[in-house]
Amino acid sequence: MSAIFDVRNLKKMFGGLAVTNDVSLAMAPGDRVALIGPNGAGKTTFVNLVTGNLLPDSGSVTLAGEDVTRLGPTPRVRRGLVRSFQVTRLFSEMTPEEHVALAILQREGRSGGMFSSHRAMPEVMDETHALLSRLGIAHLARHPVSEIAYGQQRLLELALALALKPRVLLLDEPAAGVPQSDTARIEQAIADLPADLAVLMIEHDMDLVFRFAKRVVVLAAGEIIFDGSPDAVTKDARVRQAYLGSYADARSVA
Amino acid sequence: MKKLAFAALAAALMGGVAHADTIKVGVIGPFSGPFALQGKNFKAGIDAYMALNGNTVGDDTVEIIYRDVPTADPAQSKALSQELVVKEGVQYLAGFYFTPDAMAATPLLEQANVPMIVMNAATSAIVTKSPYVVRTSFTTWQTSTPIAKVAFDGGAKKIISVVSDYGPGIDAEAAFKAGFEKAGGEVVEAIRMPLQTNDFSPIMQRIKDSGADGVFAFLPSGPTTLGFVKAFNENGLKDAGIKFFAPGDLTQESDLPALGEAALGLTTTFHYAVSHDSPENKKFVEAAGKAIGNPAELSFPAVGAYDGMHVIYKMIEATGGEQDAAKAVEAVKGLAWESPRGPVSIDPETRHITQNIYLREVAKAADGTYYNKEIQTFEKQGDPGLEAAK
Amino acid sequence: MQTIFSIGVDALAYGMVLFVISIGLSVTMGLMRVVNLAHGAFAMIGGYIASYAARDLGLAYALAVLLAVAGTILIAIPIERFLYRRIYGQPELTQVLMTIGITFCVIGIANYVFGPTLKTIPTPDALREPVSLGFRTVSAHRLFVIGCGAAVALGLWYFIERTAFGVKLRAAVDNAAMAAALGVRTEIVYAVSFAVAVGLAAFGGVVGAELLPIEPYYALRYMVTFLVVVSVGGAGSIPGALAACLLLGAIDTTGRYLMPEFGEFFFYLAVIAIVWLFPRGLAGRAK
Amino acid sequence: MALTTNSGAASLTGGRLTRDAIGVLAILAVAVLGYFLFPNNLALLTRITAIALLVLSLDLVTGYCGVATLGHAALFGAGAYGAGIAAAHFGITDPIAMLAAGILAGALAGLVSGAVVLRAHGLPQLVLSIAIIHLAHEAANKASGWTGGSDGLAGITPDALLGHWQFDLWGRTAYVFGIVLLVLAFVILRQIVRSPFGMLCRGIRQDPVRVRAMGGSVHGTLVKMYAISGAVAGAGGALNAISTQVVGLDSLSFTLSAEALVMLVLGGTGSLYGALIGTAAFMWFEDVVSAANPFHWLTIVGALLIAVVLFAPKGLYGSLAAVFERRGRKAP
Repeated sequence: MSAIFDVRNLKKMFGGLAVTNDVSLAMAPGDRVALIGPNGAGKTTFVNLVTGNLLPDSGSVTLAGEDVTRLGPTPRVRRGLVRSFQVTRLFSEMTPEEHVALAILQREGRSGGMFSSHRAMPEVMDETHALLSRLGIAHLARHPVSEIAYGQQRLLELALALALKPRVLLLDEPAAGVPQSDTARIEQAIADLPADLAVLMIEHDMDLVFRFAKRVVVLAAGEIIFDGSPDAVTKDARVRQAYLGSYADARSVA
Repeated sequence: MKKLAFAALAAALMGGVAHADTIKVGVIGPFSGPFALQGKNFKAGIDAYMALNGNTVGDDTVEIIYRDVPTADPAQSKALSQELVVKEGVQYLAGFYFTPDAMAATPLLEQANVPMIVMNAATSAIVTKSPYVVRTSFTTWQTSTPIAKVAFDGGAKKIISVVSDYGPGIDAEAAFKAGFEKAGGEVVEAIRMPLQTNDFSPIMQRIKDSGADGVFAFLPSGPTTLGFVKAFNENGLKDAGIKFFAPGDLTQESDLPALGEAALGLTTTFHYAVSHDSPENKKFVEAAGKAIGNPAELSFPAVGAYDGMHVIYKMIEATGGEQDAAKAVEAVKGLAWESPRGPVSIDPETRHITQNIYLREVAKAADGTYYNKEIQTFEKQGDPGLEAAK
Repeated sequence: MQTIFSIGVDALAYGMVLFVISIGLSVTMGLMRVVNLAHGAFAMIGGYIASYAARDLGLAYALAVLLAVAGTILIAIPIERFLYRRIYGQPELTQVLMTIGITFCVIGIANYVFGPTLKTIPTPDALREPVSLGFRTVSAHRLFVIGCGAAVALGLWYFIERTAFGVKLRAAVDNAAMAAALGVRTEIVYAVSFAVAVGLAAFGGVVGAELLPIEPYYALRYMVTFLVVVSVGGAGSIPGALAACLLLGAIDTTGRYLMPEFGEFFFYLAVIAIVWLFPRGLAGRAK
Repeated sequence: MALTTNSGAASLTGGRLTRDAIGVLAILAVAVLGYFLFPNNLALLTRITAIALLVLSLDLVTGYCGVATLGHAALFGAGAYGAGIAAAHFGITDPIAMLAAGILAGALAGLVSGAVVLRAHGLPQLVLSIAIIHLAHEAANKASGWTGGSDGLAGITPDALLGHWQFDLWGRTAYVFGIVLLVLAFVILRQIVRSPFGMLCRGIRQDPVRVRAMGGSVHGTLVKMYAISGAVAGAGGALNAISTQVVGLDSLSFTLSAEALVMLVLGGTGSLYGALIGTAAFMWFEDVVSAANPFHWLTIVGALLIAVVLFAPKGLYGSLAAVFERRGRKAP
């Protein structure tokens, strides 16, 4: 299958230090890839390079055959490369319904409309509520986000990403900061993601990684040191070295 | 609905006329804000006049209604004038410190049947905007023209003109240039500087570099004059013998304590000095000083207001308290009287005040205070600005 | 050539005056994160006190300056306690509303107490003498102000970067909760910083009074200038403020010499250009 | 499921429409009340109306988009001079045409100042806006051939409105014209702020990064809003020019910009009602206090502002709305 998302030889230097060094990563539709790595491995920089918040020094990012290396974050989103945030970024005074409707309208290029209202658009409202129900937060549709629980806000983040109908989805620690009781809901939601969607998840929680990923990529000191099946990752010597070198406790990869 | 409003309005208007025993005068001026001092002087002049002449004319009682327009704001001035006429039923509009404020209200006069007595605003053209405008103050042309002759006669042949970049400043520049070139001198350079200038050193450098042997300056009265005069001294221009000429706005009495020694010897021409030596002025200064509280704050707008009240009283007398703007204005055309500033009259054609312009020098009095000492009189000066505009 | 030197001296002097008056605002805005539009009001209070002390009581200039600084801080203490403490950490617009309100009140009261006329602060004879620089004369007062500016810059830099209090202040600014957990009494830190800022305002108001004379509308008249130079420099940065003042002073002075009729344009176009190039101010820290 | 949400949405849309209707009725009621209570003070009421348009326009960028500006009078002044110059120099004296000229000039000024102001954030943004208003003021002062400079632009004589109603001394035509304009602007703006576009603007104020991650264009949206804001402010300026028949440099002043911001914060940002209430309250208060004591009213206005921050930190409308909301929640 041809790659929907293809990162080739990506390189970024910060004052002489290669934070991302010759990283290549390709994904096909339907892929479930987990990106892991110890702290300071360059995961955040990688995400910023891929999403267009940083420009690479060299290398390329291709999305569905189109070179998007020089594009800013917004055009990449419009081409189907969508991300979620490690720490929730939502509009605190707006309701989930408004969030999702706005995302849908944005996707359809109708968010500039001034003489309409999303509530008067049945198709938008239906899709919004379908999406919110799918994630189990339909009952909160009209509460301001500032009033709903963090776990539910994480679900809303997912809903927002989905509303954009992405082709490639970057999930930045989707379960971070969520109380234990809510993680199951989030995992379920991730498991239910559309089958043809390519998902790249950046995650620390290895249980989640093993349940989710068909393929694991390990980043350490700006380089990819492992790219293979979840079973193989714990046995890889370089991975053990990378983690054990910085962590005394090896159980986090065990 | 509309009819009802009309009726209410008519009743209100009628009410104003029927009870003609109280004649209301609406005064618009800067009573708060950075120019509050000038507004205070309006009030002092009016109070002084009413203290000396009573608050009645014949059977009619005169009542003053003040409205505040803190800085030049024609829209606000017009709205308040309208309110004074329609709501308060004033028969006379007076005051107006700033030209745009006066200009804005002129279109109302005819419809409202109300004369306007301008007590300060000094742009020549105001009187041409409506036949119901009478001015008892001065124009920048009127006070700036004589200083050109003074400068030339004093031996200055090359002058640099430095004015604030706004209407009155540009008037002053034009007036001086016209007067000075007519006398045979040359204005070597004309600089316009922004109103908001804090540091005048670069301007002083320009004056130095121009090679002129004298400078003509116009700045609005207030805080900037202090910086200007100080910079003139500190940058060594005074010591270099460069002569300084200006209309009297620059050395108004209320700024003199602050200017202090820096202003000593400055020569200006103006229509009024608080120190003017005449029995009328003594009476006026005493009454106005009492009205304003601190006599050191007394300055030229007070005399404009004082004489403005004189004109209004004459108008009320002539109309017997009836609201008749045309008759009122007609009655004061050619009116002559002895003002605190000297003999004055209303020019029947322009409705602007004809008056003496005095050359003054800032001097130190025996008690250590500073004052404008009158040293020469230019008698019966009209407004050359209107001529120039033709 | 002589002219260029001459303008240079004027520019330096003007820039330093701006610096002395504005630097206190940089402290409140940059370090305490309060958009303090009442800064000019405190400078004006200082000016009035100095004027009263030197002119009406006949005290020595140095004493008048000290009195002005102390007196202004004294007046500011209850204002900080009851009003400013309510707006620390509030949205900027709320701070704007509150400090404009305070400014209005101060103007009204000053107008009532001292009247609307200009007040001067008599300087000692030594400061009034023109000093010859060889190619031109400049008033001793200007040199004095330049000296004051340099002294304030150094002193403040030392205070913030090198003293224990400075450490606490910076800690409280970066993370108030953390600093409090470490035993820093942030309330006191803020109160002291405020007092320093107000003291600097008063000092600036007094020594700058030759250029920006004291009258009730002082508080509003120059507010924009203060706000502009502080923001252009990058709020909270002493070197930034100094650079902004000298740069804008130079542009303003040169502009007014070369083309006085377009003086305002020079200043504000320069402001736009600088902010355009440095959207966080000359010394603005990256987020 | 879909069915129920739909009907819910419909009823909610209906609810919002009713709320708008109530808003319009409230404005009209106040307007009519003003007409009869102060029939001799219509000039002031018209002026309040014009300023209300300016404050509404400021609310669009400050309240809805989170752009801090102390230079918004540039848009108002552009509208005033646009209408004034059209009348005084080009003989366009039909009030509707003058209004159109003002709206156009305001929108253009909005585009230009938006492009500049949006370059920075926070304090530097505020400073950019200050620079703009001073430059605009100076430019108008310089171009005295067109603007009348510091003497003001006179000679504006609008024709009768629709060939029927004269702009006269009593100012009835101007007042009605102004109120109609205000109601129109209000209805249009209510629609815009709750449209997808308005939602996007609110989103940008709360988290521009999130908007970008949704594929939304932050800069483009804000510039568009700035242009709309300019059109509204321009309408206010044009109304001022038409009703007072004179335009002064004060309409391009920092003071007016700052006053507008004070009025907005006083009423409460981010709500059109807040903008209206803030304007009416401030201008009415100023008029009463300055008429009662023109010599010391500044102190009292200052005290009012302090009191609002202390006791109604969300502004008059915002705090009132919060109180009602709390009550509403307590009730079942």
